[in-house]
Amino acid sequence: MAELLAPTLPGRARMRHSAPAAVSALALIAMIGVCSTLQPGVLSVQGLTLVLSATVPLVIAAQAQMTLMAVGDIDLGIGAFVGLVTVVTATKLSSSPLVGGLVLLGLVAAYALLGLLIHLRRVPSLIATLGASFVWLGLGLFLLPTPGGSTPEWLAAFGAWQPAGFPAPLLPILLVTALVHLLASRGSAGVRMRALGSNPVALGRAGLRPLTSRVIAYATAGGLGVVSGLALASQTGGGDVSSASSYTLMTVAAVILGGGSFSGGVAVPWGAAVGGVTLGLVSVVLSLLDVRSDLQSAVQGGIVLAVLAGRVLVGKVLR
Amino acid sequence: MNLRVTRSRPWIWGFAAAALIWLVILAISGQGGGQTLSLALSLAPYLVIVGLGQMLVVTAGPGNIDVSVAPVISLAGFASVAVSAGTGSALAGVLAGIGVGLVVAVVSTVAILGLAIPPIIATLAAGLVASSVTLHLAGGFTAVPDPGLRELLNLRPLGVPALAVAIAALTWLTVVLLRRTVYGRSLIAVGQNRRAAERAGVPVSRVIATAYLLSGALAGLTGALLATYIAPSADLGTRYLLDSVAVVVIGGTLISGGRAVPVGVWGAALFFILLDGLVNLVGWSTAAQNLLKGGLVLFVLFLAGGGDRARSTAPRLRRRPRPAAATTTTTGDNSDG
Amino acid sequence: AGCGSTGGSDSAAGTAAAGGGKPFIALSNGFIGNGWRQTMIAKFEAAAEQARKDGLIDKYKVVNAPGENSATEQVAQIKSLLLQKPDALLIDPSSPTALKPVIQQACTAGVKVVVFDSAIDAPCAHVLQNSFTDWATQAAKPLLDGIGGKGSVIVSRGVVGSQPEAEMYETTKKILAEHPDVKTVATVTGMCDGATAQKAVLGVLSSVPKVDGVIGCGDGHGVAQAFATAGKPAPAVTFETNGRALNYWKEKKIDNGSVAVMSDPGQSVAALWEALDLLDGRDVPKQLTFPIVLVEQKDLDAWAGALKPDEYAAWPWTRELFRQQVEAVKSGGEPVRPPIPSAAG
Amino acid sequence: MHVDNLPAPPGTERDRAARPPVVTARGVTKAYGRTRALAGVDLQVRAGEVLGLVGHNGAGKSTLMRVLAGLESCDAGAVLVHGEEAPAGSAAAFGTVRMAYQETSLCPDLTVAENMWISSRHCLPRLGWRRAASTSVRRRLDEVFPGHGVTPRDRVEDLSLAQRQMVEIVRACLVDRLDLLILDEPTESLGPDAARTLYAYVRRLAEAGTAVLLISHRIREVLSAADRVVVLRDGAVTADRAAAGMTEPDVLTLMGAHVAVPSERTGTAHAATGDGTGARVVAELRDARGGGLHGVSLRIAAGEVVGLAGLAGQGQQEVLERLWRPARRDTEVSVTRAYVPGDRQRSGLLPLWNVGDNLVVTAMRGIARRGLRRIADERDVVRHWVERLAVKGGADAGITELSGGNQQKVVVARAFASTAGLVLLDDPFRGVDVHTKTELYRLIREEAAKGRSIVWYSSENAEMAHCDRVHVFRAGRTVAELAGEEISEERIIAVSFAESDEPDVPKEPGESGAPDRAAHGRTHG
Ligand SMILES: Nc1ncnc2c1ncn2[C@@H]1O[C@H](COP(=O)(O)OP(=O)(O)OP(=O)(O)O)[C@@H](O)[C@H]1O
Ligand SMILES: Nc1ncnc2c1ncn2[C@@H]1O[C@H](COP(=O)(O)OP(=O)(O)OP(=O)(O)O)[C@@H](O)[C@H]1O
Ligand SMILES: [Mg+2]
Ligand SMILES: [Mg+2]
Repeated sequence: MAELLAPTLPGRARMRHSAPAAVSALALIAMIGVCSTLQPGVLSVQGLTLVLSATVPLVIAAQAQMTLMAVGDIDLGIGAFVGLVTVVTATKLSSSPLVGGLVLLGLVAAYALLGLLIHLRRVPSLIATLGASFVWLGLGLFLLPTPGGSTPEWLAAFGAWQPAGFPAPLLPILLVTALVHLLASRGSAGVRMRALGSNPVALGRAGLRPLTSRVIAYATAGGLGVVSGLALASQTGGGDVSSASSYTLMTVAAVILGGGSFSGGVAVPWGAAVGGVTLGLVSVVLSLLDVRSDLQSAVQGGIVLAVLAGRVLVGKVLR
Repeated sequence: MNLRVTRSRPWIWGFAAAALIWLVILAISGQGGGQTLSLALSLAPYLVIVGLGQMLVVTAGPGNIDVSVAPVISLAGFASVAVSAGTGSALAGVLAGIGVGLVVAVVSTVAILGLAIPPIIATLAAGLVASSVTLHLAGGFTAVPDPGLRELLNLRPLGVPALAVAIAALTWLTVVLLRRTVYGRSLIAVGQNRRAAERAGVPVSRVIATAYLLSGALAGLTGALLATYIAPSADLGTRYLLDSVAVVVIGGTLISGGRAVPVGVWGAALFFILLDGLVNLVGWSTAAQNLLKGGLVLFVLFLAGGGDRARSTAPRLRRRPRPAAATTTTTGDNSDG
Repeated sequence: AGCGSTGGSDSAAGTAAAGGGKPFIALSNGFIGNGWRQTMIAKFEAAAEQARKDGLIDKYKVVNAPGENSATEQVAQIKSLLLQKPDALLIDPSSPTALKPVIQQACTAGVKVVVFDSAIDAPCAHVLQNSFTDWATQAAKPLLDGIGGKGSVIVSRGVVGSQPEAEMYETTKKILAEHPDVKTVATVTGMCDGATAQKAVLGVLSSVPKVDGVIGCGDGHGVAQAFATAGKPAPAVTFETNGRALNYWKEKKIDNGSVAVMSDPGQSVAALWEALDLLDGRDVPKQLTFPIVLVEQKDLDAWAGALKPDEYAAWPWTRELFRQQVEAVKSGGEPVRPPIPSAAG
Repeated sequence: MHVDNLPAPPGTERDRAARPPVVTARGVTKAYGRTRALAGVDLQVRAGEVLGLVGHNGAGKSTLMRVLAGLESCDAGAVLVHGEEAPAGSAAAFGTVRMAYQETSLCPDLTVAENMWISSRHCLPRLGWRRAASTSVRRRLDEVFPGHGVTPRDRVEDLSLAQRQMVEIVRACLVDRLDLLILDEPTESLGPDAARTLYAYVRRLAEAGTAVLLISHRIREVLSAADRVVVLRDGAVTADRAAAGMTEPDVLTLMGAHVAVPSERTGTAHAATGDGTGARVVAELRDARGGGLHGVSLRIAAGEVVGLAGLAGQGQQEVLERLWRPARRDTEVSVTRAYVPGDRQRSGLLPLWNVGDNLVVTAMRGIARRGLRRIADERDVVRHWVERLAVKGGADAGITELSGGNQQKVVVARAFASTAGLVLLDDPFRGVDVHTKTELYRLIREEAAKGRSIVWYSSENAEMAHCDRVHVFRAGRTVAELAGEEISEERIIAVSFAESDEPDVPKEPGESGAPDRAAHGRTHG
């Protein structure tokens, strides 16, 4: 959103780049509008807290996906990974913060290692992360064969936190997105990552190792995955390795809705946040609208198509 | 294993892994090696059919993927069983399944080519619509699969499943399609460099649309056969989404497009099916199953390695060229011209 | 309808009661992708529609989480359902833990919560479920008797990793331990789903000796077909309770100790009655265990005739039957056996 | 900002030969498989001199540059920087050697400033680097290419080809200390103005003591800009002369024995006169407007070679686009078409295929029967064209293994191997050596003589001499139509620059100058 509100008058090219996120933002506003006409309570602080809270882990996971898509990779294991983090949170972290913290760090390291191997062995990230998703799932089931456990008190307290006059879920969404924006869009690490997605040869010629960029990106994605898992655990109060399995494709869709692309090179943290909230709200709209059970998934698909089609139309107009 | 050989014959890895698993099964159970293979061959064709369709889509270039195969299989299952029970003709049922696949593919194709929506999202959305229809159909469903066709699917003269032979022939046809027809060459050209193919006079949109339609039709065929072989159900296809992508890539097809390896789909499909058999035989927990499956996929993947960094990283919409020999040298001029 | 819910100050029930006087019932279902869940929803919708016509409720709403049994989606949907202030919320959860906080939230908002089909560790909710021990016992015992208490069996486990499956597998192991002459030659993961079980069994069939029975959790149709594919005689299996499997069983004239056993999709209807009773202020135990659906050879023809292929056998709970069953649970007596429905619907 | 610090001028000494060598190659050899790219090269680049390096395609120039810049190691011999042996890849040793790559080494999705950070991060502050990079790149661009129209916040993707080349060159210059600047074919996509200011800057750099190594196939430019000319031939230095006193034919002779000097008018027997009265008209544009065109009319007769000239980005490529995909009513094409893209990496090569497959992909459609390929016939076509154009490596070589010039031959052959009646050439000979060019010019004339029509856009005005008729473009319209003897480089330049006496050229905001070219770059570049 900061991009959209940039003080300088945006040029045509610049507008073209931020148009997708703008369309998604419009869709988001439209959806909130629909929700609040159907259910006026939505616009209250409590209502916003209710409808937004479920989108927090999704938005953070979308940031992880966005980071990898910026280097031109794609992560088909993020859903299982977030699930694994909830499991670790509900078992190790609650029994011993030190051990739990170390395990979570280890998971981030595992992500970095995955990036390292993907780079060195020159394998497609799509299939490598797909393979890794089985590993995350297996580890999760190994730690906690049946969903359960309990999250540490402080985390549960955060999940239940309801400040007056301010929808609590907005805080982590804005905070994480701003951080990712600083890292991936403003900072030099972000330049390295996007350069890798854009033109790895240029990166190598400048004496920067593409390997480092990729590992940084994967470590960042792993870190964001951990945060997403913590956020999810704070809301579900326990661990369940398959609780976030839908995130895998949802996060990809969120990044696309936010203006990202599969070809790498662009980082769209605010767009991904908007896309994530939009997608998260689709199920809210569905439950507010009286849609027949068997039509609900069609409506969901239709909304996604409509938003993207709108984005394409705007893009055509700006061209 | 000689790396040079595996580089030029990328399908070897799938078969090698399948053979390895088969030997392990043989060592553990100490019996029925031939029958293990025979039963694996009676399950593999379903995965191969949908895999071939997925392979064509993946070959069409970076970013192309069909994630609607799972809902299409489920939907085609119901549709084909309903039609074959209604008309009394198994053939009509199979054709109905294929038709359903085509219809869903038309939706995806319009979204991809007409609205320029990224394929993964377009097919996801088309799949959601398909699963709505599936749920609708499943509600009052009364038909039962055609017993004649089921017999046919279970036919195993001399221990070789008839379906496997038929699908082997289909695979061979796919090879011919890719090597000997103008369409196949056009598809591979589009997959390598869409812009260049367009400038070379290839009708790019038509070629890509055809790939999605073929994938839809093949997924529909899978659904029709699978519903007869097992039974129509709303989650009949669920498992086939990830597996279809995985077998394509393990089979040696480039995920970034431009190289299709139909034979490899068989090797990878056999690998997956034998692996499931092994895991069930040993009675490992689900945790161990998943760890083993993921570990083996990663192991094979990292051992086999990839080609060019520039070409192998994930789906890319080739908006611009990556210098072909990026890692070693700089070839050509004005790559960003 | 009374104003039983006195919990919340400005609670949902209070508003609704003040408005129409009749309650608003919402059902959140975590997954709609299989026949059992579809039957469950269909039974609920039919019963709720009838209840609305009978003037028992003001309106009802069913929300199914899209996709693959996604807890996160269901949490989101329950949260938005809460905004609509239902008087009672029925939940078929996608995860036994993930919904705990949101259920707590619902209770705090004064909504009566009834969780069915699966236990959940939320003290404020009422739970209505089938006994998984019964299920596993009914799946194994008749089958082992049918094969004469000796021979080889394959165990086809359900959704490994789920709480019910763990309970069922424990029971199965215990029963198998009581049959020392029965040898378990393989344990496969059939996910209580015919298609998965068919492939899983096919995968091991060549590597095991003669199999006399397959102890499963409602996946017998697929298992029987796997044996047919391998050209082996069908063993004793535990069929699904849907029309397709029962008709297959009936037509193939299988008589070897096979049974059909599954949990009851009619639980959703029972949960509706429970919610209404709770709103009426009646005393209902926090934990209710309802009978599973067991189809034995003798009932086969009746059930097979009454069910569509994709429809699962469900007990037709009426409010009367529900209250009888509650009494039975309270007194520890024999569970009520509702009549076998006569025609599809 | 310290980035902008130029080394101090090394006194007033004029004797360049006496200056210390910056980089020295000593007996450098380099082989790729069986190809000997460099066969013992000895070369000294001294401070403050401009050294021109010329040679045919595949002579080893690019390879030598990569070795001199420390990007690649050599098999034998050594590279010395400031007299000390430097291992390849050592950032410390090669830190003051910078290279502007022929194909630009920029990240298209990143902004100009971010690209500067990537290559010049050592001399940018850790905090606030964005601002520092912006200021210095803007200042340097203003200095080297006045009127460049680039802002540091622009994404490279949105820049025109020429602007990208400018940024690439400036990128190479932004460094604390610059001892050697290597420019690999820097002016291939620059306009004459930009080229002139670039060479002026190169002179200033040299005055200040920086060595500049200039590679170009434009011999005249090299002769005018360089102090010394080195000729590379088959991986070895065959001549090393002072530039003063040398003429273009001299250099061409040194490069390869029998290179025919492209005269201004090689075509002696031009086919139709081209006014459309004689031969059959195969394509026509009638007052075409929109999409960057402001009323263009042209007719192409069978067997005619029609040139589209003018400064880069004035609507020539839009005309080609119209002819390639005639969607609007104002365009009429009655024959099949083939297209030769100039940007071969992006729009030409199918990188996984070999030469033969690449060559025949267009012709395949015509050869096939009912959708089935006829392999034997295809093979004949491939053999014919590989021989006719003497594609190095043969039909079975991987396309990416070929040098740029040979790749371009394949792309050109692809179009002519088809049965297309109208062949569209989109500036296809950029960076192609003189020898190859001459062959391809002959090919074009031969094919035209067989009755094919050719529409040829070129950024090199001298090439237009091979056309029967030339339309000179300016701001989306034809400002002159030259035919026969009228076609000359001087004349074309005169017409394209006749700005002052063209008051009615529509100058809509955002449609002229740099932004126009930016838009153009999106669709074509
Ligand atoms: N990476 C490589 N792999 C294999 N062979 C190579 C490689 N790079 C260069 N060569 C070989 O080295 C020779 C010289 O190539 P080089 O690129 O240096 O020529 P050049 O003088 O730059 O040509 P041009 O004028 O076309 O730019 C070529 O004939 C080629 O066969
Ligand atoms: N990746 C590679 N593998 C094998 N050979 C290569 C490779 N890259 C380049 N070459 C060889 O290097 C030679 C020169 O390549 P390069 O691209 O530098 O040509 P060039 O000299 O720049 O040509 P031009 O002036 O026409 O652009 C070619 O002849 C080619 O055979
Ligand atoms: Mg070169
Ligand atoms: Mg070159």
